Amino acid sequence: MTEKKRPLLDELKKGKWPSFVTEMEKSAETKPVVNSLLNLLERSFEEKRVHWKHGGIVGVRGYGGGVIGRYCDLPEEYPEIAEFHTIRVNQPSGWFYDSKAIRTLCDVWEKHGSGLTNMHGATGDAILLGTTTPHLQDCFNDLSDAGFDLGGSGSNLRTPSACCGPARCEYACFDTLDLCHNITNSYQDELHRPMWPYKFKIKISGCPNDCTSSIARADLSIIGTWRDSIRVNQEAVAEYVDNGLPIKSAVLDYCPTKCISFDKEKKEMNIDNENCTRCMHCISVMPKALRVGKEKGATLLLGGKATIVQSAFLSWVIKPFIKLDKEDNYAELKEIMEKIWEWWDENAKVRERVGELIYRKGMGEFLKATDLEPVPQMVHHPRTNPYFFWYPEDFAAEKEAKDANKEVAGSEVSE
Amino acid sequence: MTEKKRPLLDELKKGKWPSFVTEMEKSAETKPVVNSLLNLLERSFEEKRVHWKHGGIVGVRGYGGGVIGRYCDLPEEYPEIAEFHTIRVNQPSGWFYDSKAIRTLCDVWEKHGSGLTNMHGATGDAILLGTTTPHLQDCFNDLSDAGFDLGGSGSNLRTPSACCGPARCEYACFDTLDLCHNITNSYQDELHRPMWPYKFKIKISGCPNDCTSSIARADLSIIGTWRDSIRVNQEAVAEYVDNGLPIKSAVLDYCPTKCISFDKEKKEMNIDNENCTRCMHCISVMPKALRVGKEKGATLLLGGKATIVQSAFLSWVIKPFIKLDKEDNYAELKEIMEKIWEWWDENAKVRERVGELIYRKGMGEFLKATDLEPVPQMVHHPRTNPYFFWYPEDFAAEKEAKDANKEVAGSEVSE
Amino acid sequence: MTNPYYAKTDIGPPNFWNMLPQVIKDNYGNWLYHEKVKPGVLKHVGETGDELFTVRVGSPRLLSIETLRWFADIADKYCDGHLRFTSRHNVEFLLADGTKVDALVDELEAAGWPVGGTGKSLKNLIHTQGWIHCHSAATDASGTVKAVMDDLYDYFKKDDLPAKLKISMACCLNMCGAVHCSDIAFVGVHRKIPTIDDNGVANGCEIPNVVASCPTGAIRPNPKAKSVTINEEKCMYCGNCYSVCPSLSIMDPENDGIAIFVGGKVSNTRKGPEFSKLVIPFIPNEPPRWDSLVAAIRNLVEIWVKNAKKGERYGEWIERIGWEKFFEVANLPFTDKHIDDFTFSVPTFRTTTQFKFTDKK
Amino acid sequence: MTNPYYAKTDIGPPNFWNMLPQVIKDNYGNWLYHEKVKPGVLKHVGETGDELFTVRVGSPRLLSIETLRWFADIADKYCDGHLRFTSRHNVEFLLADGTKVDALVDELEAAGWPVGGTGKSLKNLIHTQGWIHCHSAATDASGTVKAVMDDLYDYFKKDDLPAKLKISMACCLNMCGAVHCSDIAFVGVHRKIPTIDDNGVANGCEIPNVVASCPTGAIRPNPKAKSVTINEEKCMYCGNCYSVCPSLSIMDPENDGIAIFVGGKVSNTRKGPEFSKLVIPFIPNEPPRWDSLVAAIRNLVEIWVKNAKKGERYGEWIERIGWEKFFEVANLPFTDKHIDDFTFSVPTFRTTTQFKFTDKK
Ligand code: SRM
Ligand code: SRM
Ligand code: SRM
Ligand code: SRM
Ligand code: SF4
Ligand code: SF4
Ligand code: SF4
Ligand code: SF4
Ligand code: SF4
Ligand code: SF4
Ligand code: SF4
Ligand code: SF4
Repeated sequence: MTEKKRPLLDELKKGKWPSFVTEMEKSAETKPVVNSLLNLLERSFEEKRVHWKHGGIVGVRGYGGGVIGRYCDLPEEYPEIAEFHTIRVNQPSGWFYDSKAIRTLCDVWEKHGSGLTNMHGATGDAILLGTTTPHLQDCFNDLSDAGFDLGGSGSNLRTPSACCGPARCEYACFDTLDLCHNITNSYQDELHRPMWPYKFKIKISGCPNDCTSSIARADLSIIGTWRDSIRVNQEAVAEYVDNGLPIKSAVLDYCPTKCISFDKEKKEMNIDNENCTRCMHCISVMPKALRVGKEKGATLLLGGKATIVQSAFLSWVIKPFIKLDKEDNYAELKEIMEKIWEWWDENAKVRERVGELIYRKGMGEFLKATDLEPVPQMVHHPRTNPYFFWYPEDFAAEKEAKDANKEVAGSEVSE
Repeated sequence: MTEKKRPLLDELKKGKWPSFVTEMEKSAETKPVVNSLLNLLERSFEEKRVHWKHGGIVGVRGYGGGVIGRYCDLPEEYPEIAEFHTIRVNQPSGWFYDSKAIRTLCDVWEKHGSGLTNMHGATGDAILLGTTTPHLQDCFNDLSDAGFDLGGSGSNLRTPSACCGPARCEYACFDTLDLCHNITNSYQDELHRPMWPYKFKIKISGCPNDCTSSIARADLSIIGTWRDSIRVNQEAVAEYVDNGLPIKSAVLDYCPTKCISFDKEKKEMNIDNENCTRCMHCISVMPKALRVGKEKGATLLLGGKATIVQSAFLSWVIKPFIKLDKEDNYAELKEIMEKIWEWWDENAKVRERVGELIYRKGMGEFLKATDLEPVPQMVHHPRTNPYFFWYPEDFAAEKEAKDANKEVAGSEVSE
Repeated sequence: MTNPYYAKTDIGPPNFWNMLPQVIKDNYGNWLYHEKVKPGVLKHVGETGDELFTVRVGSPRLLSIETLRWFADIADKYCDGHLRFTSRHNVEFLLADGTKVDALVDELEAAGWPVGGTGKSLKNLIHTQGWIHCHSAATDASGTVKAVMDDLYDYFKKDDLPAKLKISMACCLNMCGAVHCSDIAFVGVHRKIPTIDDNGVANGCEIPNVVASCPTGAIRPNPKAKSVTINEEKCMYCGNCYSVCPSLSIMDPENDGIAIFVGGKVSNTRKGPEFSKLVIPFIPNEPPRWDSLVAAIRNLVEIWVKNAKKGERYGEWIERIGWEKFFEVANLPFTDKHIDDFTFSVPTFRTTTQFKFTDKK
Repeated sequence: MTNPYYAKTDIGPPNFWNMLPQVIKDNYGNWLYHEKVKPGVLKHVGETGDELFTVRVGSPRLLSIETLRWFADIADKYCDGHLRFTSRHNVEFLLADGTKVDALVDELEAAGWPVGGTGKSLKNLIHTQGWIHCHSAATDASGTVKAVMDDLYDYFKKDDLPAKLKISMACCLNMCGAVHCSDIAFVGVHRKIPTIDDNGVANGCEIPNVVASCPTGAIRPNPKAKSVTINEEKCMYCGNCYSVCPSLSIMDPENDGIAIFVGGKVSNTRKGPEFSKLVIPFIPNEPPRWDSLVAAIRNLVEIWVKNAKKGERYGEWIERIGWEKFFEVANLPFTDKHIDDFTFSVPTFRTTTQFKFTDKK
């Protein structure tokens, strides 16, 4: 272990925010490989450039994903980290752990890798940061023995993730954690064996606050909602007001549909639920007084992704309301998902996300292929151009309607 | 003249709205050709289809536009209207006429055509509807002798039009009529001799009410505005209020920037002019109390057009404020216009409107070519994708700035 | 007959200044405010205190010279010969003497010329050529407009709508009426792909221009026939290829008709300019009175009149209630046609869970 | 060493249910409301009256197993072994016994682990791999985040911002941090076109995929070299071709750096999700403490803190004042780079005369 000086990185041990350099140095005490990594990083800081490269695909037996192969571009100078792959471990739903599970992970990773982790990766996996090819299979075996499995990478279903939902949040409109666990387990093949045009991500948020940022970050966003009325506890409303909540400026004025009225005399809040768009604002400001409705379910949105290639897309509504029943094993949702995958798999080009495919083909084709009904909730507004298509079935339906009409008209005449 | 029955068109003589059929029948009394036209139209009503077609290009000597050639697709059956071209006569600014001018037009058209007109066409011209090829030149000669000229058609500058502006409207921020007249006369060559990639339309509105719909219908929209403060006559404000104007719901609540406050006691209206976006709403509701500012000029917007090919575009801001000086013959505006035309002419494909060209090439290239300064007023919001370009001049500027900095730093040290 | 070789060219339009009434010349650029006298009549007051009265008359736009001469007579009789036309093709009589206004209005009305269309009224319908003169019209212009205006006549004559109402029509997708930013727009549409006359294409059309004219890239050259082929799946019947090449005929009496868009506007007032949005993808051509079209538009107008707040134009009303509620209130089906699939489609998709439920039964 | 042939596959993640503290199992799905106890500490109350306390700890995300084990110890000591991580990578300790909260907080803080990040505070920075592990990073992730968080530390610890503040970073345009909808986003950007190693391309890359990977169609096959060419005028340095083909290297230490976007959000709360918008096209890489970046972000934060109304997130504030005012307040130059020129550019253009003047001098 060379005692190289690292003046640049040393700077980043200063300051109040917990330092990743300090974390790395902790590991470096027992793991020489991390010392090497620190030295390489110092060099990157000096040269202002990365020193990693793609390389041969690596993995574990039976899986096509879950490991990101990484190679140093200066292997002679940094032989310890010539190979430095990461392993993506599928997190438990909602990132809930107990100390035993944490220690298990640490033990496996102490045995097989650098001792560095990301808790967690941006998709949601627990990331074990840095090991060599020979260790991959063994590490996986030990993980598997301990009850852990790998997450996704490559052109497959990526590790789904969910907000803490019913475990810790009064807003949850369905069991995010169970759904995430269920989906992950139901689609292990899709998760572990890349055979799609590109990646497909699912994120699950229990309410429109969308604490997993699913609309920005997931191809399929499953977001809790309700279709009846916000439950109001008028005593608690009065209490908020008595305690000084400026209800007009803090709540009413921010309501996007201006559908709340407040009776100053009675200190009562009235919500026109027909016109409420369930934005959560009033509930979030007055959680003691307001609760989400009782007829709960989720809205499905599709197409979200980051910048590459067609620029970033946000997911958009494809089904305004779906019941998410544990009892039937989420059958309706799964049917929709599978139809989406089938259509996408059949039609997409290599590296074309589902949102990009819909952009290319049009929502019309997508809806037909997935048997989803076109509804105005899918759009901010209807199209502005007159460039729409007519299909043989449209003309057939028209003819049928006309004939039916004629018959009626005819029979009237003959009567 | 066959006395054919026209039961379908006869239906359209009924009803309270003035009937175009009645108009046509008036003409038909003296012009047999119109009877023929009526018969053809009856046939179109029966068959639900048009009976006109394109044909050889026709026109008058020295001009490439101003006449729309039209041919009946059933020339044997309707020989009188086998040819039925229209002549576009350039209207006076603001569509102001006197009875003499009207009678002159009528006389010329009685002599040379069907006696039918459109007052006016959607672009703004007075349209003389229907004549034959041999009449075209003579009709033009007579028009020209009487002081009328033709408007545009084809790939050229189209007849500019302007709202009534200072002649009849207290909101006019510049002399729309003079500008329209001036531009039309300055660019007679561009108007009469198609030599561009496609059409180019200019519409001129004296204030943001945009009574010529320029943002929707013109490649270049010239719209009056001001950059100081709305002039408030507080007595008149009080009067409106005393007369029952619900100032909050009718004015304040509709202000898009919520920059108006109203002092109930004093019955005074205060406008935060820094934040006013000059939408005209308050002024339009209270014209006696509020007037546009004093430092007047116009905003230039570019790119408007209807549906074909890239779908409809609205014009967008390319210059937030320009003084429109009669004194210097609108020199600044003309310089900008000419630069736009030059760039468009050089770069556009056949039938590519200027807005479509900008879409294809990017505003960056457009701004460079026209020496217009990029300003945030040009966009609803800055770009959301990170796909921007760097040019050699950017790097040069950066290096210069750096060197200058170094020098300063260096000189400090050496001191 | 004038000698053709001596025609003056490039003289430009007559100078508007010479057409202006004296009161306008005197107050040019110095108007102070205006008032609505009654529907169809405006009074503008100058800084000098001078008054100018405007009497607006509804016009079918297609005018015979007989009528124009009569207008000239009227202008002479009441207005020292001054009149103008508006950007929506109405006729306006301009007079300084307010005492003559009533007589003028009476004479116009007596002759069947409606005075109105000012303030919060239905404006005149912008429209185009249709079967009277254009070659690519998918429906008639004057006929449809007459039918609609007859039905909505009262709204032109009164000044008590929630806001002004601008209805426009265009007879094909070229949209010469520039209807695409109207409160209510109806436009002639085709629904079948063009037929190809190979010989005609070969002899009369520039293949590269034809190929480039297609917004969706449906046209490919067919070198063998020196013509083109059209991909049925990509063609959405815009007719632009027909504009460029008459041998690609797109007329189809059975399937041509009208689509309706609503909620657009142009003024920068309150809300900036907006495109109109598709609400009814197709209504068949029903000459002479286009009953289905007229009924559809009446419904669209009435729901707005009934539900909009004072001051809300069509699109402002819809924006407040949401498009999903609009479809419910209008009792119109929402179909695949309503969802954009052209170049700028993605920004129109609802990328939020904020919406109202409308399918509760 | 385990026998590789017998590894169980497809067992899926551990069942979350087994990880939950008893109080959560008891109140699962039946929480009634929550309260902020103090910055970093939340109290959730169940319908039963049960209480659950959450202590949130700021994390650099890159954690050693030494630290993880220490967290496990802390969890054992105070929380019956229960802890979780958040969607922004913080650590949360979960306990039913409120009396232990203060001691827990004290022990964490004493060890240098900040408790905070709840309510109207600065949240933890979402970020990515950077120079520590990714091959296409245009800047470092952990280093920039550490520098920014050190500077903004107090905002994480307090709960008195106008609204929550979410800053995110990604080290290249792949945007693994999905920063594109953050209040403030900074992202590593390249500024020079890739260099082409023809041999490498010929031997290692699928030419059609490489060509298809380019958003702007800048790449053409170069059949002679069995490689590709890049059109300098069309390339905007996204690096996607490099993701697909490592022989198109895009690293350039001199010219790589960072761009800043602001005003995005994801929640459907009040205003729906919004992309962040470009405000600073380029800041050079300045390791180890990225002074210019830190200063730029501090400025961006401070103007919001100073000017936003209570309850307004970054983008909501800007929407109220207008982007032109924002550039004035932020004292940032507006350039050609700020105007979109990609696929959906047109809808971002200001198609109205409604704007504020900002260049009055
Ligand atoms: C590890 C992780 C970043 C992190 O530090 O957290 C990551 C790392 C990489 N991402 Fe990512 N992405 C990670 C989450 C994301 C996200 C965020 C998310 O999933 O919520 C996104 C944006 C959302 C999206 O999918 O659009 C994301 C968008 C990309 C893209 C662009 C995809 C696109 O369609 O726009 C690429 C490029 C690619 O696929 O070739 C990419 C490619 C990569 C690669 C595999 C680059 C490469 O070609 O080798 C990175 C490997 C880095 C490494 O050395 O480990 N990564 N990537 C995240 C996965 C951890 C985990 O499994 O939990
Ligand atoms: C006469 C007029 C309609 C009317 O009844 O008022 C008209 C009539 C025609 N227009 Fe138009 N356009 C007329 C104003 C417009 C407008 C509105 C405007 O100018 O404000 C537009 C929409 C704005 C725009 O320019 O985008 C318009 C957009 C088109 C287009 C589509 C252009 C585009 O880029 O999208 C075409 C197609 C073409 O250029 O080939 C077109 C083509 C035509 C042609 C020449 C069709 C043709 O190929 O023969 C029509 C001739 C009809 C005839 O028989 O006379 N016309 N045209 C209008 C001109 C009268 C005048 O000079 O005052
Ligand atoms: C005469 C005319 C201009 C011309 O030179 O021909 C005109 C004249 C006036 N307009 Fe206009 N506008 C005229 C077409 C337009 C158009 C264009 C169009 O309709 O195609 C627009 C934009 C249309 C749109 O937004 O879709 C237009 C948007 C306005 C507005 C903004 C209305 C709004 O709330 O959105 C005002 C302000 C107002 O009415 O309060 C306005 C106000 C006015 C005033 C009150 C201005 C004034 O003080 O004189 C004029 C009398 C209005 C009235 O009818 O009560 N004028 N005005 C046009 C009459 C057309 C017609 O015959 O009906
Ligand atoms: C723990 C966590 C979910 C999880 O399963 O991990 C979570 C938990 C809560 N969120 Fe969240 N949110 C969490 C990430 C998010 C995200 C995603 C993100 O930040 O990347 C979002 C969307 C971000 C965005 O809009 O850009 C998010 C948008 C919200 C909102 C809407 C905020 C807004 O005004 O826009 C609320 C409502 C509120 O805060 O009033 C909310 C409210 C809450 C509440 C109060 C819900 C509850 O009753 O328990 C939770 C405590 C919030 C707090 O920190 O004060 N949560 N929340 C995430 C903590 C991240 C962190 O460590 O900082
Ligand atoms: S998304 Fe909703 S249910 Fe899930 S943690 Fe956030 S606020 Fe709670
Ligand atoms: S949830 Fe949102 S839309 Fe519904 S009442 Fe509350 S603030 Fe208004
Ligand atoms: S655009 Fe403005 S100035 Fe011109 S007529 Fe309309 S309201 Fe008057
Ligand atoms: S002009 Fe418009 S933005 Fe300005 S104060 Fe009046 S209503 Fe408000
Ligand atoms: S809209 Fe179409 S059919 Fe009608 S006049 Fe214009 S080009 Fe002709
Ligand atoms: S009608 Fe339009 S879409 Fe169809 S082939 Fe012709 S140009 Fe293309
Ligand atoms: S953002 Fe780019 S550089 Fe950073 S981890 Fe993701 S792919 Fe790698
Ligand atoms: S860096 Fe991006 S834009 Fe440039 S050639 Fe590669 S893929 Fe195309």
